[in-house]
Amino acid sequence: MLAHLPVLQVLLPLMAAPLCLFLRRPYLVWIFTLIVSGLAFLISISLLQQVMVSGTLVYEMGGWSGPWGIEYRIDKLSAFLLLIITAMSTVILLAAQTSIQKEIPENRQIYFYILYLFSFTGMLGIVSTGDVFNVFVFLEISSLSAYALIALGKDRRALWAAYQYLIMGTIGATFILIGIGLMYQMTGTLNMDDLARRLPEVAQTRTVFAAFAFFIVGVCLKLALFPLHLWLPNAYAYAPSIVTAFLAATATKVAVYLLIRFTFSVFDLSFSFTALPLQTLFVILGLIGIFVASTAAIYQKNVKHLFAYSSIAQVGYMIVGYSIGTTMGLMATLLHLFNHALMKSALFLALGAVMYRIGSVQLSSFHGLGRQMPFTMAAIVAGGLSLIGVPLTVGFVSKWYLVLAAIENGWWPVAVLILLGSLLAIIYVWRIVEVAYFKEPVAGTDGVREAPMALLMPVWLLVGANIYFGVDTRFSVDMAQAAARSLFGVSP
Amino acid sequence: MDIALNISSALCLFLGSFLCLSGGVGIIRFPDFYTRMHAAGVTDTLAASMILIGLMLQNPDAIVILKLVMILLMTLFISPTTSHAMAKAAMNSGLQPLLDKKENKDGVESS
Amino acid sequence: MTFLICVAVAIVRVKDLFAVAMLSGIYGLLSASLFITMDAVDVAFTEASVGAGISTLLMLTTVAMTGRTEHYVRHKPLLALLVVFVTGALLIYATLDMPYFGDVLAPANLHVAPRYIQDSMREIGVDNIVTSVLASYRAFDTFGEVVVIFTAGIGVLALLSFTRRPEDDAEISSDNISMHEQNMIVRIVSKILIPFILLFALYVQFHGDFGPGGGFQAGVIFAAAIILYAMLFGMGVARRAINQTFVQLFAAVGVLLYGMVGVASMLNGGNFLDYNVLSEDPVAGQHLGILIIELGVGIAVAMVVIIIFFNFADRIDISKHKADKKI
Amino acid sequence: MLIAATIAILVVMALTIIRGCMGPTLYDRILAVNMFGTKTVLLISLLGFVMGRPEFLDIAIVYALINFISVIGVLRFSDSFGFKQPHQKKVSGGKDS
Amino acid sequence: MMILGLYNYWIVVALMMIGLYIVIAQGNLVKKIVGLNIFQTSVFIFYISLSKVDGGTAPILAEGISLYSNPLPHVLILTAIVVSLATTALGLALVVRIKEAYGSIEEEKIQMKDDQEC
Repeated sequence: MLAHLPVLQVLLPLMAAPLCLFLRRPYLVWIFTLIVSGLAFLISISLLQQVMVSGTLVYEMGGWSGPWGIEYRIDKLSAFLLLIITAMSTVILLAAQTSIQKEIPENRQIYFYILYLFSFTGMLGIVSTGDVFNVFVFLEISSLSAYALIALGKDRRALWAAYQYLIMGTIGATFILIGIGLMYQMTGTLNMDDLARRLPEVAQTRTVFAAFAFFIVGVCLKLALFPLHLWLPNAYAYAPSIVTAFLAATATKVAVYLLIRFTFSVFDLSFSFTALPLQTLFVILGLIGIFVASTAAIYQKNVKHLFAYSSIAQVGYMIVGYSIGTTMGLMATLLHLFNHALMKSALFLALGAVMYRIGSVQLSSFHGLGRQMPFTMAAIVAGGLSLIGVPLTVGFVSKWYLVLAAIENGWWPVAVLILLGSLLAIIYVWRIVEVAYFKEPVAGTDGVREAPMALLMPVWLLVGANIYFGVDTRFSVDMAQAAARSLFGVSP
Repeated sequence: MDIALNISSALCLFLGSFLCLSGGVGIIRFPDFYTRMHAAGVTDTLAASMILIGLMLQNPDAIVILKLVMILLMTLFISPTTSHAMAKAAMNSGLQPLLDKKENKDGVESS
Repeated sequence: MTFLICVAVAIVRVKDLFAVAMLSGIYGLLSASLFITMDAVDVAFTEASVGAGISTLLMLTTVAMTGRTEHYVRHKPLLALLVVFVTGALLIYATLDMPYFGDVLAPANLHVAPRYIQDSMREIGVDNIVTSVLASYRAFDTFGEVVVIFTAGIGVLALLSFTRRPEDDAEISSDNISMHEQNMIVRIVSKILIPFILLFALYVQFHGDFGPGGGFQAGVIFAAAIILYAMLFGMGVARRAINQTFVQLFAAVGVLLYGMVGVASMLNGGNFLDYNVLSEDPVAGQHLGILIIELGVGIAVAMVVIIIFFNFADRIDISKHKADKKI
Repeated sequence: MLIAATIAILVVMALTIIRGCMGPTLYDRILAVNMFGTKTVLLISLLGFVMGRPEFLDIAIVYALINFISVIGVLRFSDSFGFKQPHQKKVSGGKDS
Repeated sequence: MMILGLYNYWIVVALMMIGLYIVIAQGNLVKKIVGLNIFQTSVFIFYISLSKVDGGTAPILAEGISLYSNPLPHVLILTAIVVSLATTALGLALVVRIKEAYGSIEEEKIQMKDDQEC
């Protein structure tokens, strides 16, 4: 059975989703979903071990090898990502039942879990597959379900946000499809490994160049990189809290994964960074993204909006790290992937708890919450500190490596700008702290109590992880380093 | 035998194409919806059957002929039905046939 | 080809949304004929039933609900044009180095595809190469495709379903009956046609090995027959004939059936979706596997399309009903 | 002859598209769509013969069916569009005369 | 030769541009979806044109024919068509809900209503 793990990883949630329809009660479905996600988590741990021991795993679908069939190819990077996604999903699902009960009408809850599982599956599929067209298919699975999930939000603006996301997402996916088509046209293959072998022959043609450009633009749309980020804030802000937490923790990560996978494994690095002025472009866009988004975050009235903008800024950090183009930079990016997933899911889940009690996440309704919901607010503060990058939190670790990487490469200004960006983070986090701890509660909110255990526990689990991995960095740093090294090992 | 088949097939095809074309001209040139429908409906049915029969004559394969017959039957069924339904819907929605010389080419789209 | 552009431009210009929906139907038909001239018969099949059939119907229902006219406000056309032209320019630029249309020696035709063409008969034993690639070599993609459509079905359900009140049902169905008394001719013809369509769907389903067709197309045609029935005899009647819960469960069964084939082959010692191990003889195994997964695809697609359409049409009836009550 | 017929049908298709784009009423467009559909059926049957592989007539059958269904759909939904009662005749036809 | 050889692709590009233009510039939500459809269909045509082989026929094995068009893009496009159907369905469902919630399907009006709320 061990040999089938790569496919089981994806197959398990995939098959579980339709089964949910047979369990007619939301509560049962929740338990079932949770079990499935937990199992997926266990599988991903086991996969990670296998990969660490024996190197890249290849699984041939239908027994057809190589470029003829579809194969799953799990290397260190994918295993790392799989671990992040499954872990996040499991923790978030722990909280789901309580929060969903409040935010989604009873008759739609089953559909919610099914869509959640599909979204989850889609991401796992993208990460583990070794076939470019398969990437597209799973990308669509995950994004279609994400659109529907966002639209389940209570506010009617959720619908509009979902629609915008659908339009942008589909354009992005179609761009990726064009990119795949152009690549196929020039090489005649869809298998990533095979592509990597055959692309250098035709690397100098304009078609391949265009394929690359389309692909990058498509991925960046999904990634919400700075000029293409417009869909993200609303989508995150009006989706149900659980969905926000899940998407924030995983969706952009998967897009970053795609970017890395394509620039490093499919196109080789020398092509990626020389064909286009990609490196400079990305550094500039990343930095602008950090500043614009952080500044925008400062002016938001809705806390979910605030953190959504901060997500865009964090994507900026990842892109900067990635475009430094050294092992160190890539490692920082991967670390940040991991860490950002931890802190954003903690933050959004905590916001979910606030939503559960107050029914709103406007900044104005946070008055005095520090006293009414001490644990939840403490979690938000801890997450915020991590966002800023205070020592002993995970945010510090990844920023540290990021700055190190920049300096190592001799990019002093970039390092300085990264630090300046963190200052902006201090401002927006401070606004929440100020409102929550130093303002009197608004009249009429006396009855607000601490969030229920079912919500608090996952939140603090995540916050704990935030601090643990901030202190004991061995696991995450080792993983990121191994993954980054293996990527650079592949590409000359 | 072959020659006879070929000639008759060609004849059918020719007739069909001609009817098609006349229908096409009709749909452009006629002044209002009902006359256009007349042009389209009548030519559609006959032209389609002509062309299909022409094709049937060309091919000896039984299954192909069977399929062509099916298509033919379907056009015979469907074409008048849709015409009927359309005319009825148009009447119901208040689109008047152009009976005298009054100009009402546009603006009749009722909503 | 040039037709396509005309229609597309017309779509930009025309403001009546009903017309737009219909033009998009024409567009679907046109692109389907184009696919035929380029030898892609399976694709043409699908595009015809999807682009010209189902999508158009869905658009019509939506338009019927949301209003027909478009209040045209021209905004930021410059930015749009810029984006469009940059994209276009990039693509034109890309075409300059492309192999020419129809080139036998294009890399795409030399690398992977020849194996499918030469060996699929020996390895899979199915005439239609597209089917063998679809259902065996790249079966996992197809599984993904089924899941995508299933996701869409669930998404539509999550968005549009609502708990129905029985009295609404009764009123609506009586409404429908009175409305369709008049369409005698159409109804009778359809009554003749519907069984035929269903039969034809089955033919397409099982004929996919030899000619164009397969599970997806069959599913769509099957659903089209049901949709025709629902349109002519009213939603209430159709709803009584076809139980919604049942449809949903069946959609799930379709997906599961597909997955189960994969699991079965895993249990038999092969990889996921490896049909060779399903039977003593690999080719027979392939046949069996393809047959079952196509069936799964067909069931899932048909049910999902029915779900989607019913939910849309229900909304129409309800919204119309509300409007009537207000007046 | 086959090719000549194909070309004739292509020309008719062009004419139908013109009608479909011009309108002026909704029903003209429906008519155009319907006619276009039947012409496509013929075109496909012809193309099958031109290309020498007449097995593909299945597609033509599908087109005929789909065409029928979509026309019925259009009529059904244009009927149910708006608030008018099925039997009540509006006088909008003479509005601008 | 160049014009003939690439003509197909250029049409595809033109269609793609029209589709994209509709998506970006039109304010009506249904029309945007139609535009999206056109955009996607143009990509399908692109794939299919790259699979065409001169003198080849449809990839269904038959006796006496040795040159077939490339079947792989056909398979990919079958999948992609289904995906586009799924997207269309979901998008239209959203449009219906938006209409119910906002009473309009024009981008501008919806934006306006949102701005008032904020």
